[in-house]
Formats: sequence, structure tokens, C-alpha cells
Amino acid sequence: MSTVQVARSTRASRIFTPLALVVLLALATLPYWGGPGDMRLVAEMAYYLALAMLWNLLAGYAGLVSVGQQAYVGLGAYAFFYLTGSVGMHVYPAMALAGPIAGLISIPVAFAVFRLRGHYFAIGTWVVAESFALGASLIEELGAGSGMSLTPKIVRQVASSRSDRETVEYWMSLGICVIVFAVVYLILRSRNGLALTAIRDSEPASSSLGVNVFRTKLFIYVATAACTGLVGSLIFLQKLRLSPEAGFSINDWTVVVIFMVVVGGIGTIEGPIIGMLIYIILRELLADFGSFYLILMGAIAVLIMLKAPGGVWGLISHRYGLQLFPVGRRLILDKTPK
Amino acid sequence: MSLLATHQLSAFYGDFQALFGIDLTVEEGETVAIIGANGAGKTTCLRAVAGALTTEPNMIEFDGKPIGHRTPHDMVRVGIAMVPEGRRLFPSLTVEENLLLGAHSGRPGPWTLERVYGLFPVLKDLHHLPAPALSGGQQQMCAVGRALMSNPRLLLCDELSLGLAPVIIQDIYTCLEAITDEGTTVVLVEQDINRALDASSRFYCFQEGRIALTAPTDGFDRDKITAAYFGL
Amino acid sequence: MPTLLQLDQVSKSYGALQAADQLVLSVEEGEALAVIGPNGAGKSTMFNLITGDVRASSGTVRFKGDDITALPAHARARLGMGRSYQIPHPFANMTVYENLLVGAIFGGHQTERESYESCAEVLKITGLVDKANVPARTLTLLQRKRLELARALATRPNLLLLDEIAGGLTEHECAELVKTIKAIHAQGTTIIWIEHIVHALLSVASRLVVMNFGRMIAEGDPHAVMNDAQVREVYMGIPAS
Amino acid sequence: MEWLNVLIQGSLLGGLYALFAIGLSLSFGIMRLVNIAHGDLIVLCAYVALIVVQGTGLDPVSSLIIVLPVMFVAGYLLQRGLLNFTLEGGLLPPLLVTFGISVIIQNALLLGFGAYTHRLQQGAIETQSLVLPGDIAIGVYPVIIFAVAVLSIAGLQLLFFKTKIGRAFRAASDDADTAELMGINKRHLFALAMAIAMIFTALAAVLFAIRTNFDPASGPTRLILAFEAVIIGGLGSMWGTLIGGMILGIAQAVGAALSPTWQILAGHLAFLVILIILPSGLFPRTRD
Repeated sequence: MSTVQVARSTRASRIFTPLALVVLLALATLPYWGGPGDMRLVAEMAYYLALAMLWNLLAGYAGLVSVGQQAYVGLGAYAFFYLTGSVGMHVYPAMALAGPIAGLISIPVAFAVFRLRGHYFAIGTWVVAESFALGASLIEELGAGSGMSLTPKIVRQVASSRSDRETVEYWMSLGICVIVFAVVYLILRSRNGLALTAIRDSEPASSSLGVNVFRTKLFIYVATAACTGLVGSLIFLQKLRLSPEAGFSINDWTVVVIFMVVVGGIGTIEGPIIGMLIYIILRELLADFGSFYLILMGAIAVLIMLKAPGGVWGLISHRYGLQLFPVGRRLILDKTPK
Repeated sequence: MSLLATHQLSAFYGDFQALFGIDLTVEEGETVAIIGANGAGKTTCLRAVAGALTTEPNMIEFDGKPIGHRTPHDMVRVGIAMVPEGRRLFPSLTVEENLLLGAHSGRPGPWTLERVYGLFPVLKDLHHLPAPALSGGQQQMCAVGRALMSNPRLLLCDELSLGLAPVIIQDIYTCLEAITDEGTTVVLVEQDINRALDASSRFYCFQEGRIALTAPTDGFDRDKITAAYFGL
Repeated sequence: MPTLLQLDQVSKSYGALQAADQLVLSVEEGEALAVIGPNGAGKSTMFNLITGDVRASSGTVRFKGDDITALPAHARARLGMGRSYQIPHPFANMTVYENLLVGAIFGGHQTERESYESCAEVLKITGLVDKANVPARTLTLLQRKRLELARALATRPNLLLLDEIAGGLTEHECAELVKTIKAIHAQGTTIIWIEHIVHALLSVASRLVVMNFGRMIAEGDPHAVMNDAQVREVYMGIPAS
Repeated sequence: MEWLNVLIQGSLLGGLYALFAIGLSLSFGIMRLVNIAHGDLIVLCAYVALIVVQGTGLDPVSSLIIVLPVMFVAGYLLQRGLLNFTLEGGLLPPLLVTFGISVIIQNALLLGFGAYTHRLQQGAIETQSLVLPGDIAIGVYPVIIFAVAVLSIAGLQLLFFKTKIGRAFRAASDDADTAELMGINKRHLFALAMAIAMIFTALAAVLFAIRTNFDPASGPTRLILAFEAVIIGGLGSMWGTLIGGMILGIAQAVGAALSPTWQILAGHLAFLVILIILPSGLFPRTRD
């Protein structure tokens, strides 16, 4: 009988987890009580949240500040369109392959961009993404500059009626968001997550304790790319049309995502959720003023970075000591009362 | 009135407190040594006086005025110059440019390029070389010369002997004497205790961010300090 | 006793600066070796060359008989080297226990569950039990130094390299630390210890190395070395008379 | 002869890229500030020039009399009032704050001017060309841009190596904290550096806007081109930036000669290849 134990939950998390499940359940039943507009909005929130969690894992935990994650959104989408359209594969296996394909391509990319440090890394990833976009616009098989569309035949594989299709795609968005959340959360709670947090705090000390820094970062980069590719295939299944500019858009798939993470709180699990909500609320409230919400978002990001680098969640958790998704561990020795 | 006085000087690096209520005074024209083990707070104290760490205005008084809140470049303007630990010359500047940079604030006074070259003739011969091409001892001379170019009333020297051969250290301390003879006040941080005590008239021994011992140098039993310092 | 660590003509230069110059050193299993020298003498550089934080410009490093000169730091840690840094590098946003866990899992080849007991043991030895669940960023300098030691111990090293972990300790704390290190040594861990507090060193070490300008200038029985005129001059600035 | 033509056209194009890059290289080199908004600042300068041209009836080049001082002051205020506060605390703050500024500028221009493309008209000089032996036609205007780039860099070299403020820039670039201990006011110096960077940014902007159409979304592409020139060249010297720009221009010209659609991609690929082989560029800073 061991006298030493380790606890991984907190009181807040034990209260919050059932609450989160209830919200999720409510969202899952949305098709039965909400309109198509609500579904579209929540689906968008779901895939943006997935992208935000992935970028947060990459930049906030692994210290890989990439501004080129749109590369994998585009690659996943192109893989999906090519497999369904040109190869004739069914929608679901094609979608299942889109992620691994993006992940596979990210491996040689990683070996190139990992030679770059800090700012150079950020710019390097951007140039890689631009190169993919330009490359896509040169390849005839991918529709060159004008891009590709999903044919009605392919779309009907999801469901034959439009409303059924929207429902299925809504559930897919929700499902993929939950999957990405689970992947990120499990990685962070695993030994890789432990290594990652250690690397973020001190690379030399991590190495001196036996952590393989390069391999850990590579693992995160590739895992993130694969999940991003999967999300990309889902996004463009809903959009039905894919072009190089749309698929590899830095503004849509990276800038907005970075803002969500930074405003919410980089390097926390809760941050991307809050940041995504703030972004969507701002956008919906200011919908009548064109792109004004983006100016406001930019200003908020600047302000947050200067005044509260921990983001909104940083402010909350600092004040109330909350942790809703604990990745930490508490050692309980028999002699030490908790 | 003392030229420099600190009043309950405390300093922090983030959450970590490095100095706890230091009270020291330095009279005009004096040479004072600060000695102590690694991590005792000697360098921190110098950096605080040089303005590189934020402190309360009243914690540091120079020439009767509170200056604890000032920025480093302001400190140079009022007459405090620093020879930083490890020399910290600007590698992409030549020797002469390094010296001229010391005069950036434009403080008037006796020290000019010619006088610094007079003090360290070897620098004149090497004036066009980039700073990293110099030997350790020459770099240290250049760092001292650079600080002098701002015509300081108070010169802060951090570990002048660091990584230098004994005969070179001797040379540099001989030059330091020439500088103090001009009336420049000097605060020395050294781990070479004997060197520090030879050059100073008073010393402060730091321990864990506090002053453990202070006394005039003359007639003080050095073996006692050595014993206290090393625990031999 | 078999040789655990061997440096053969190991040098490291940064441009014109020779940080380590033809180091030759052999450490037996179970030995306790002390290293002293002025600031900037190359002591930490020697540690970095041993642990792989810095790669040698020339020469070979052998550990347990194998040439490890080309191995990266994490691979050397997994072979059984643990080190502390002179300037503590805590994982500031992790708890003290999690700091140890990194060492136990990656350097010590344990599963998380296996490591519970040994981490708890290390916390006890190093006096950090009360701090087990606080973030490392809240520790004082002293506690950070203990954490450096604790984390290195968590990897269950054969060779423990300590870089100035006693600096700034009071007399009493220093005595406690010496006791701890003696106990670790008694369990068979080989130790190399850099420190300025000579009496602490001498109560543990059976051999002393003095460094200056990247070179080893003396080596041997601690008391004999400390009475060496050159060492007294270089280290304490006491002129040879 | 066709390839010689490609080489010349590419090199001349590189002059424009080097001009784009000067401001970025200054802020990167002196204060380690990666300015993601640099491309949008170029576009902003072009719009300021457009307003001046429309408001005063001056031709674009003459409008610089007003645009340059305005942007000088704007650069000083931007650095002193905002960017200086991002310089402590690692990679993220400068990156994200300038990202924020980039988005603000882009969308403010979009709200103010719409998504239409604009161009500044300088007149006949835009279309004049010289014919060299071998039937190589060189546009007069690209030659002027290249000359401006060379003169700009030469002027900056003079500033850096012959003046007191230049010496201070180089010292701060080596080690800003020690420079402060030597009496240099870092915040003022950095603000001056950004002000000077904005002068060259405005110069590049007007020359670019006479040559090419611009719209509120033109910034990011200019940013990438500028970055590529800086990074290929390395941070060791300003001339490196010019060479970086020329390499980029030549790579693009070669790509365009193969197929017009390859122009930009060829530049990116050249950049990536050079970066993988030489991560610190052709002329790296000796110490960083």
C-alpha cells in the first residue's frame, strides 16, 4: 500500500467538468431546437476553437510561434478535395486521411523551419505557407488559381437533403472540436506535456534532465499540423469551394486565431475558449460596422499584450486561483495534510 | 555631506530579493571596496547605484540629492559611471569608438581621448582595432577608459581583475591609483580581496545581501577577513 | 575502482577566448572531487563540456567507458549524469514536485507511478517536502538551489555535478547541505562539486582540482593543494612570499 | 543575352525590395524589433502621399517634402509611445503588438478608402527606357529606384560610421543595456531609429506606389519581400540587405522568365533554400 499519492483534479475542475458536459450536451441537441443560422455560428465557433487550441499548444506550450498554420488548413482542405474529387474517395475516409497527409508534409517542413530561431522561425513558417499557396495555384490537378469545388454528388455522401447535411456537418464540427480538445488536453497531461512545460520554462535544464527537446517539439509540430489539416478539411466541406487564397489565408486561419489565444490567455487551456467567445461576440455585435470589429480586436490584442500578457483568463485565474482543466499534479504525502 | 549614501537600499530580481537594507556611505575622494562571496549582492549594489535596477528615490542619495529613481543614462549625466563586470565593450565598435561612446553624455571635465590614451598608451596604438581583438587586460583598460570619458565624480568598478593574469591586474590597479589621484571617487567590487584592500581605504563585506562587516582597511587583520570569507 | 568519467585533452574556445584548455581528468566510480578557481576560470565550462551543454572543440569525453563526446545533453543525462546549474533554472510554472518528475521520468527512466516514492524521498532529503506543491517561481534563491540539487537527484544519477549550490548559505545551512551531500555520496553516487566555500568542499571531497584561465593548475590531496603557493596566489591573491 | 536581361531586370527589381527592407532592417538590427506591421506602414505611407497629392496638387515625388517629416514624427511617436514597451519579455509581445497594428492599419484603410486600388502618377518618366547594346531595354524608372536604394544605404552607412548618433545606434545594437550605462537614452534612441526607419519606409512607399497599384491589403506581401531581403542579406551590414534584395529580385526574374506564374514562388523558394543552408544569412552579424 503506497503512502504517496498524486492528485490531478482541483475542486473547481470537479465542479466545472459536469457543467461543461451539460453545455456540450445542450449544444449537441441544438439541431432540434435552434435554427440553421445558430448551427452555422456554433459550427464556426467549434472549428475556430479547435484551431485556437492547436495554435496555443504550438506557441503557448511548445514555444513554436508559427504564423504559418494556414499552411495546414489549406493542405488538409486540398487533400480532402483532391481525394474526394479526383481520386473518387468517399467523404469520410478522405477526411480521415486529410489530417495524416498534412502531418506527413509537416515533417520535412519541420526539419527546415526548426533550423530557424525565434522571429526567423515565425517568418519562415509564413513564407512556407505562402509557398504552398503559390504552389497550389500552379498545379492544374488542384484547379490552379481558380481552385476546386465539391460536386453535388460528393456533398450528397454526407446526407441527401440540405438540412440533414447541415445537421451532420454541425455534429462533425462539434465532434472534431471535442476530439481536438481531448488530444490537446491528453498531450498536456501526458509525459510529453510535462516535457513541453519544462522546455517552455528552461531548455537547458530540460536537456540536463534527459528531455529530448528536438523530438518533443517535432512531435508537437507534426501532431498540431495533422489536427489542423483535419479541421481544414472540415471547414472547406462546409464552404464547398476551395481556392489558394481562401485555403491558405493568413488572416482567416492564423491572425484571427492568434488574437483569440492572446486575448483569452496564451499558454492556458481555458484561454482559447474565452478568446474565441470574445471574438465571436465582438464580431456579431459590430456586424453592422464592416471590418470595424477587426480594428477593435487589434487594439484589444495590443492592449492585452502590453497590460496583461496573461490575457483575460490570466486575470481571472490570478484573482480567483481557478483552474478548470488541471494539467498539474499535487503530491500527497501521508504526513502532509492537503 | 557624503558624495554617495544609500539608505536601507533593497533590490529585487523579479520575486527574488537580492539586497536587504544596505546603508553605505562614500566620501568625496575616497576609494571604498565592497567584498564578499559570490551571490552576496555586491554587483547588485553597484547596478542599483548605476540606475540599472529600480529603487525608491530616497534609497540612493548622490551629492545630497535623491536619485534612486533615475535611469542609467541620467546617472551618467549626474556623474556616476560604471565599469561593468566582464567589461561589456561594444564588439562592433573600434577601441576609439568605444571610448568616444563613453563621452556620449557630453559631461565636461578633465578626461579627454588624449588623456585616456596618456593613461593607457597601449590603447592609442590599437585605437582602430575592433574591441574583441584586444587581450583581456587591454579590454579592461578600454572599459575603464570608456567610463572615464564621461568625466564621472564617482566611478563604479565591478571585478576589474576578473579572468586576468596577476601582472595585468597589477597594471590596472596602478592606473586606478592615477585615477583616484585626480580626485575621482571610486567604489570597487572585487573578489580578489587583497587587491581590493590594497587599493581602498575602507571596505564593506557583504553577506547574503546585507553588510556583514565594515571597517577602515589600514591595520585590519587580513587573515581574519580571508577566514571569514572562505571559512578556511 | 573503475573509471567513471574521463576527459582527454578536452578544449573549448570561443573565438580568441580559450574557455577550456586541454583538460585531462579522470574520475573513479564513487569518488568525490572538488573543483575551485577564480570566477571566469572555466569551472562551469568544464561542467558544460562534461554534460554536453557545450560541445568540445577538440578532445574526447568518456563516460562509463564509452565515448560520449558527440552525444547531446539529454542523452548524457539518460546515461546517468545529473547536474545543478550555478544560476538556478527552475521550471518556474511547474510545482516543485513536477520539476522533480521531469527528472525522474526522462533522466531516471521511471514511469510516473514508479517515481512517486523516489520523488518523495528526494524531497525529504533536500528539505523541500513542504514546498512540493507550490510553483517553483515562488521559491527563494536558497530553495531554488535546493531544487537544482533535488531535480538532479531525481534522475538517480551515477555522476552528480554540483555547481556552486552552497553560495549564500549560512553556516548552519551549509553544514546541513554538507550532511546531505555526504549521505548521497555514501550511497555510491560519484560527485564533482564546484564551490567557493572551501571548508565545505574539503569535508566531502577526497581530491581537489584548481582551475585558472581554462586550465587545471593543480590537482591532488585537498590539503596539500590548498597549501600550494601558486594556488594561494591565484585563488586568494595572497602573494607567494 | 536573354539571361543577361533577366539578371539586370532582376537586380533592378532588387533595389525596390532593398528599399522596402531598410526600415525593417533598422528596427530589427537596432532594437531586435520584428515589425509585422512594416508592410502595412509602407501602404499607409502610400495613402498619406495619395492624400497629399490629391490635397495639394503636388506630384508624388514632391509630396515627399510633406510625407517624410510627417512619417518621421509618426515613427518617433509610434516607437516612444508604444513599441518601446514591447521590447522586454521575449518574442511574443513585439510580434503580437505589431500584428495588432497591422490589422488596425489594414482595416482602417479599408474603412477609409475602400478596397479600390490606387496608383500615384508621376508622368512620362514611368514609361521611358534606355536601350543598351544587345537590345536590352531598361526602364529609366527602375534604374532611378535602384539608385535611390544605393544612395539610401550609402547615406545610412555614413550616418552609422561617421556620426555620434550612428555610433550610439551601433552600440545599442550590440548591447542596449550597457549603452544605457554609458549615458545613452535608450528610449529616445530607439524612437529616433524608428523615425529614421519611417523616412526610408515612406521613400520606398512613394516610389513603389508610382510603379505599382496598391490597396489596403497590399501590406503583407511587401512585408514578406522586405523580410526575405533582410534575412537573405543577414544582419551584418546594410549592403547585405541590398544584395539580399537583388538575389530575391533575380530569383523572381528567373522564375518569371520560365513562366510568369512562377515569379513570386521562385523568390520564396530561393529564400527558403538560402535560409536552410545559411540560417543567419549571407552576411551574419559577428556576434548576437
